[in-house]
Amino acid sequence: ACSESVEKEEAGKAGGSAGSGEVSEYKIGAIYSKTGPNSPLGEPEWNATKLIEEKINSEGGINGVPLKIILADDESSQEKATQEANRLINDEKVLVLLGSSGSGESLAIKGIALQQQVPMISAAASTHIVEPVEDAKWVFKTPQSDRHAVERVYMYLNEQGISKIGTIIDSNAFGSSGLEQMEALADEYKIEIVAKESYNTQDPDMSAQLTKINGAKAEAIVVWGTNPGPAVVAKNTRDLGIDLPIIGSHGIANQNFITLAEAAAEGVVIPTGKLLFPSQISGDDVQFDAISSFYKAYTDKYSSEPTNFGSYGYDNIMLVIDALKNGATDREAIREHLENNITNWIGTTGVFNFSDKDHNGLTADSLVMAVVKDGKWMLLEK
Amino acid sequence: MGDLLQFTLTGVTIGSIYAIVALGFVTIYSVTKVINLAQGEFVMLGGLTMYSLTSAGVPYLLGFVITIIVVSILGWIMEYLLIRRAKGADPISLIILTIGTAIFIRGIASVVWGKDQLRVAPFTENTPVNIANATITPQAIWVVVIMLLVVFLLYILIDKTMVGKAFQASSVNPLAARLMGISPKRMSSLSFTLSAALGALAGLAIAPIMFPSYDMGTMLGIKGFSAAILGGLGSAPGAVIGGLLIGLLESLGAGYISSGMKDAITFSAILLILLIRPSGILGEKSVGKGGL
Amino acid sequence: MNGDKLMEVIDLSVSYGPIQALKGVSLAINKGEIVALLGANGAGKTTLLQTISGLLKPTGGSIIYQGVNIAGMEAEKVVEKHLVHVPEHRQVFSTMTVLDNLYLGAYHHRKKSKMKNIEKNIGKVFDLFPILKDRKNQLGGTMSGGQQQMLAIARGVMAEPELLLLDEPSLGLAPLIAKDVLELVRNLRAEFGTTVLLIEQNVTASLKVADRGYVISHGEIVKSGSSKELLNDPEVKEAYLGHTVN
Amino acid sequence: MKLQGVQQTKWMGVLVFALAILVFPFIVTQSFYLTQATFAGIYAIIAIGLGLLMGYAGQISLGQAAFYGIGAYTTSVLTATMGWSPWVSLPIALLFPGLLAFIMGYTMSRLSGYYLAMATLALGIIVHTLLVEWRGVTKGASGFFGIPQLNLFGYTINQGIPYYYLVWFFVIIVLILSLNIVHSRVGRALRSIHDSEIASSSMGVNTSKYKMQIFILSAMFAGLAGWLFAHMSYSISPAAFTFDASILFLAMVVLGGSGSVWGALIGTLLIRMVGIVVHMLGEKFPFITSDFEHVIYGLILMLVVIFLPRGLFPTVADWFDALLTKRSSKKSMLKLAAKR
Amino acid sequence: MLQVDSITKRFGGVVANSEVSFTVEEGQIVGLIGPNGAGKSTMFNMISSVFPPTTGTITFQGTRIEKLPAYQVAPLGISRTFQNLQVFKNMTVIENVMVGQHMQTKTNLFGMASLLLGITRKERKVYDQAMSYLAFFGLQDIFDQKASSLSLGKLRLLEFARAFATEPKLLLLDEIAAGLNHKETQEMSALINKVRDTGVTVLVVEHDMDLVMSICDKLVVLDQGVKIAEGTPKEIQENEAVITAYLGADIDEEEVEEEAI
Ligand SMILES: Nc1ncnc2c1ncn2[C@@H]1O[C@H](COP(=O)(O)OP(=O)(O)OP(=O)(O)O)[C@@H](O)[C@H]1O
Ligand SMILES: Nc1ncnc2c1ncn2[C@@H]1O[C@H](COP(=O)(O)OP(=O)(O)OP(=O)(O)O)[C@@H](O)[C@H]1O
Ligand SMILES: CC(C)C[C@H](N)C(=O)O
Ligand SMILES: [Mg+2]
Ligand SMILES: [Mg+2]
Repeated sequence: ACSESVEKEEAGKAGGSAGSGEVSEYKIGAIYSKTGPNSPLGEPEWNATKLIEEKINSEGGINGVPLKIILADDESSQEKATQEANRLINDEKVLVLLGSSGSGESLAIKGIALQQQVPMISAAASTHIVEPVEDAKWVFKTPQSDRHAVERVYMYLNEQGISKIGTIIDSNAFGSSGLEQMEALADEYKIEIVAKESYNTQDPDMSAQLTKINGAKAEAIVVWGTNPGPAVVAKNTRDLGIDLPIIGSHGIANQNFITLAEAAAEGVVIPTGKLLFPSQISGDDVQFDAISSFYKAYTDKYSSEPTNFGSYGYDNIMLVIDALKNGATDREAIREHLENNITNWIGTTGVFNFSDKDHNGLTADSLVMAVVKDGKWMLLEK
Repeated sequence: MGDLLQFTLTGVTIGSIYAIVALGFVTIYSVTKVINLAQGEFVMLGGLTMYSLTSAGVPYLLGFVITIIVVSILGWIMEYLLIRRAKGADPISLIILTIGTAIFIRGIASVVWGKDQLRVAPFTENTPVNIANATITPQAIWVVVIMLLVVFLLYILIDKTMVGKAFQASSVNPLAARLMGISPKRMSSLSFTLSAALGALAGLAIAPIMFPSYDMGTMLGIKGFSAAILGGLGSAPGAVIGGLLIGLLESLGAGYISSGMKDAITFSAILLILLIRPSGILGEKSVGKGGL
Repeated sequence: MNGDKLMEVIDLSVSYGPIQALKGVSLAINKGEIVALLGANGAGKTTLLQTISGLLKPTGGSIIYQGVNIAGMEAEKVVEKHLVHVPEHRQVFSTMTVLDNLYLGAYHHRKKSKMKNIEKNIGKVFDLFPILKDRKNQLGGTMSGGQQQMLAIARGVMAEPELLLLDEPSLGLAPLIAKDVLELVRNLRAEFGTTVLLIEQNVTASLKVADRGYVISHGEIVKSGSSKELLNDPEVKEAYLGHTVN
Repeated sequence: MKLQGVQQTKWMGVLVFALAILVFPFIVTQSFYLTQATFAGIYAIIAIGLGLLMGYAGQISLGQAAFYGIGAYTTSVLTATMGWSPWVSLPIALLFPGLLAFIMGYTMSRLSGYYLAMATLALGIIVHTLLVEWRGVTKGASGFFGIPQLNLFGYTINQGIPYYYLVWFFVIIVLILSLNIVHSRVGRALRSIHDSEIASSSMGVNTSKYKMQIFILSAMFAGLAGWLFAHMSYSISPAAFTFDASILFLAMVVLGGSGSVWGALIGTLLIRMVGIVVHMLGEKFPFITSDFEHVIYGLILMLVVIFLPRGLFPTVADWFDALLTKRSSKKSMLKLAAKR
Repeated sequence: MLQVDSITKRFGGVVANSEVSFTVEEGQIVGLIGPNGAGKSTMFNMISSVFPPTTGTITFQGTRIEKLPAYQVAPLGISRTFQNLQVFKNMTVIENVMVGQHMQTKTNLFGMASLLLGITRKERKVYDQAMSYLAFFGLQDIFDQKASSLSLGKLRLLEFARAFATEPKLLLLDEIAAGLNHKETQEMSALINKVRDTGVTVLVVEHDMDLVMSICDKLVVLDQGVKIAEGTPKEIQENEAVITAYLGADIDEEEVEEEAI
């Protein structure tokens, strides 16, 4: 467990809390999964958050008030997430809660945010985090939902003229909520799911499932999971001599997938945020400035890729800063600001339009399709 | 029909992986009566050590040998530093001890190798082989071959040699064993070293198949343990039968029923088999008249 | 049969934690002798045997066996010197067959490729205890109490002992067999010159086969002498035979 | 009433403990510790049940998380999906795990030792798989959400001090219940099974019945913990009810000492403490991350088994006893020494 | 009281008992003797229902018991000791005996758990009773010692006391004097007599002929699973078959003496 806060006790008393009047600092809590299975997500989110904190404070804070972000690691565990959320809200009296990286952890925190009436912005995929909106009054999220990703995939399939797919998902939260959306949207996009398979993250071989999908006359394989499962799927598919297109999820939008699957990765297609390849984004894209400046700042500081997850971390904190800059400096006001005043707000993930009907505020357009070509992720031109 | 063959080949491959891990359990259990739940971690160490060696440019064969030696030494150390000192603890505590060791090793591994899955090159050129509409990769064949080789050698060692009898004697009655000139300590440390070597071998064999990472041991440990129990604790052929059975149940279950439910299917089947044979498929019913 | 000391125990002390079980025991055994060790329950007989065979570490004193001090030597090393201990409570390998039990008795000379010898010895112990031959594939633990006792003794014989330590060998044996076992002790000596240190609750019987005896009480040797002397010793009679001098 | 030579409940101990529970939130006011303590209470309930099972019925369970999960999901479905009051669903959340234990126990009565451990492991995995796959009811791997909070006399029991007291109220009940069982003739019978099953059955002890009862009881305790956990959280997911969780419970019992009810409780607190200490170290030294926590946690498990094979509590209790009896008589000192 | 009727027990190929029949009358001390492996312990195990016979019936006071589980036989009034000691090592002496009294009180797990104060009164009664049993066997001074720290002789007594505490009608003693020296064996004989005098019927397996011959009213002799004789000690001592199979001729004692030294 590692929480990066200096002089915590002191700050707790000084309190940049919900109270009004003379404020010494704005205290924000962020819970990301820096370790544990979700660490590939949490790490860039954590880094991005720190990057912004330093940047803002070096520029003299927000309207002269320094920003203080207390970062906490939930180790990809719901229980830890709950503990940290309670600590940040009650002990640190933060204004806003950011995180967490995974859907399960975010849902766990959601309960507390609702009970304690603290605005929260999640960096996880599941639609349940912000839906139904009536039950998510205090909760927002920036990543595209599984629904968006699935919509984007289905749009692609329609373009390709593929209508029968076999799905293979990781039997964890990410995979199963992907499947949920694929099922829900299938009719709308006239897609038929002819085989539904799953695997456990550590399974060594998925030939049986793939043989079944192939036998079900699917025209494409859609695999929803994070590494290493999809790499095994890609490899097994090619080893079995199955010649179907493989479509992945945004969960493998990283180089490691290609490293693992090697040649079998070639031709795999996924939906992804644009941050996967900033250099390939065209200059007239509205997000161009946001993406390239964040990408540069991040890579300069950390000498690693921010990936899409970095963009969630970035947008989360930037939304809060937007609220603070506009004078929303207590919990209620920040919530109001997020719900009512974020329209056409340009982030690195997409263009946000929050409202009392939509606490995610994105459309499937914020995602693009990418393909592996010569061992690299490339933007798939329409 | 082609499907059935494919499912069977896949099942045998997965099953062989479980079987090798199970053989590690058997080796240690048959000497010390300890269930070593860190067995999966030996496998993980095997895969990851090989990764480091090959990426450092060590020739493949040399890396192979070094890996086995390094992991064996770790097995020996584990016995010497931990198991030996915990004599007198009851079996449950000993399980916890090995779990503690597993967690410890996993923690260290995550610091040393990071959390990403890694890739290790296969033993040989890995173009899949086609058998009557089903395919199998050469690496999978290697896994099966290694498994068969190991069980054969273990069978000879345990059932046919004096060392095997000494193994058994030290576990049944260490005091009497000492009076026969058998050192239970030596046997215990031999068994840990041997089973660590087996673990390393398993790690080497499956690394090209399943992308080793610091946390792969738990799953392998569970499956290996299940295979060893299903086959009948202490029996090497039993471990193989158990491993293959679990592998086949998984792949046939996934193939014909539901891949989501494959674990439930497999473990329900295990429960059922245990109800019919309470000491596993090849297990001896526990003997000894106790106090009668 | 005298003078040639096979083993000498000098001032041996052993403790279980704070409890001192042996307090400076000294005794000597000559080659080819049969020596009985007498003493009440808890006197320290078993402790002494276990210390000689290396199962227990002494806190003081020495055990000179064939000119070498073996005090504190590991049990598994001691047996290689053909100093063989048949322990209390049988201690057979319960989940192994009778035959495997016997093979293990000969474990310590497996290396010298004496396999032929081992087969011969097995034949010999089968002659001694025919039931073992009939049951050679039965698991040790399923044998009856007395059968296990026979197996334990037979296993000891398999080790080709020069000095044999027997801890209550006739415990649980039917009277007829019990006699046979004591008979066996003499046969071993007659045939191989095996030296024997014997513990028996049946004091009369054990003194009848033994040449000499020691009496141990509360961890100390309190008496020694020839079997005849001890048999006629009023104190011995009083203490162990339960009937008073007549 | 003091019966010398017989294990008895030390009511003084229970009282002192209850008082400590009562004042804790007044001494430690940080919400973080309070949450930790609340979780500790939930786990303690499971650990006490598992301790009974291991220490008194001599059975190991590698699948206790299954009962915990069933308790949590039962109440979640009944309240969130079907709209029941959590208080009405409480008995059902105890009943279901108990029932499953009954069925399992019945079929498993032929198994023993590691084979029994295997059966419980299988149970754990099967239940976990069902929680993931039975999406119509459990909402699948991403978890069940929207679980209502508890209400008592119109007052919502929020996370924090209210929930802390609720949980520990139940812990004390479970503790007293368990101490009573352990120190009754049934407990004695159970302890005797541990030493010689065959002898206790010829004393007329129906060993399999008692083992079964304890198995059911431990399952119900776990179910209670699940109920508490569900209504504390807004959402639960199968990830909380895995093999790892079962192992954690096991570790708590072994650390504390499986032969005693207090041991399980102490073990639970100890494991929580390790987490907290590493957390605090992490704040001082940034290189101590949660990875390190695992290393240290593993290390502690190893050290305890090696140096305190009977677990923490019995060993410490013995030192204590030895200190107390020191002046009374030399004889009893000797006795103690002989035990070692 | 106890009627064993043509009992046969096979273990795979081994026939441990073959068509054995005998009876035990109330108030008797009956000895079951025979060479090693004759099937004595096996018979004991069947009477105390550790395992069932292959064929044949065992009737105790009119109830067929050969198929009952062990814990149901005890309440009928049969109790036993074990050839290889089975004391509860981790419990104190008095606790061991209190387990023996298990059947004298009722209340199940759940009832027990809910009772708070009621139990202590009952406990007291059981405790006092246990103490008196200990006194009967001369173990009262060591009542609070852990069983694991006792010497063999005391352990045998404790097993005896524990079995007696079940208030049996029939008590089975398996080699209760094994490992005891002459003097202790004599004390044990006296104790068995004392127990019989309280109205308990006793069935003993024993290789110590002095003990058997001095206390038994009747002896049953097994050899290789078959009953070869039955009768009073005196009859048995003179029975040719028994002498050749088991007792051995008395004469060789002198032989041994002559050979010595
Ligand atoms: N493991 C042990 N721990 C503590 N004390 C022990 C242990 N073993 C034996 N003792 C004690 O040491 C003393 C000697 O025991 P030992 O077994 O040597 O006696 P013995 O003469 O063989 O008696 P027996 O005739 O009963 O076999 C006894 O007082 C006994 O209680
Ligand atoms: N589980 C078993 N499997 C095979 N054979 C067995 C088993 N149990 C007992 N036997 C055999 O049955 C026969 C009778 O054994 P039992 O233990 O009843 O003898 P016993 O009369 O008590 O002898 P002792 O006086 O030596 O204790 C023996 O030959 C024994 O080897
Ligand atoms: C891979 C990611 C998109 C996963 C996602 N953040 C989750 O809900 O777990
Ligand atoms: Mg002795
Ligand atoms: Mg017998």
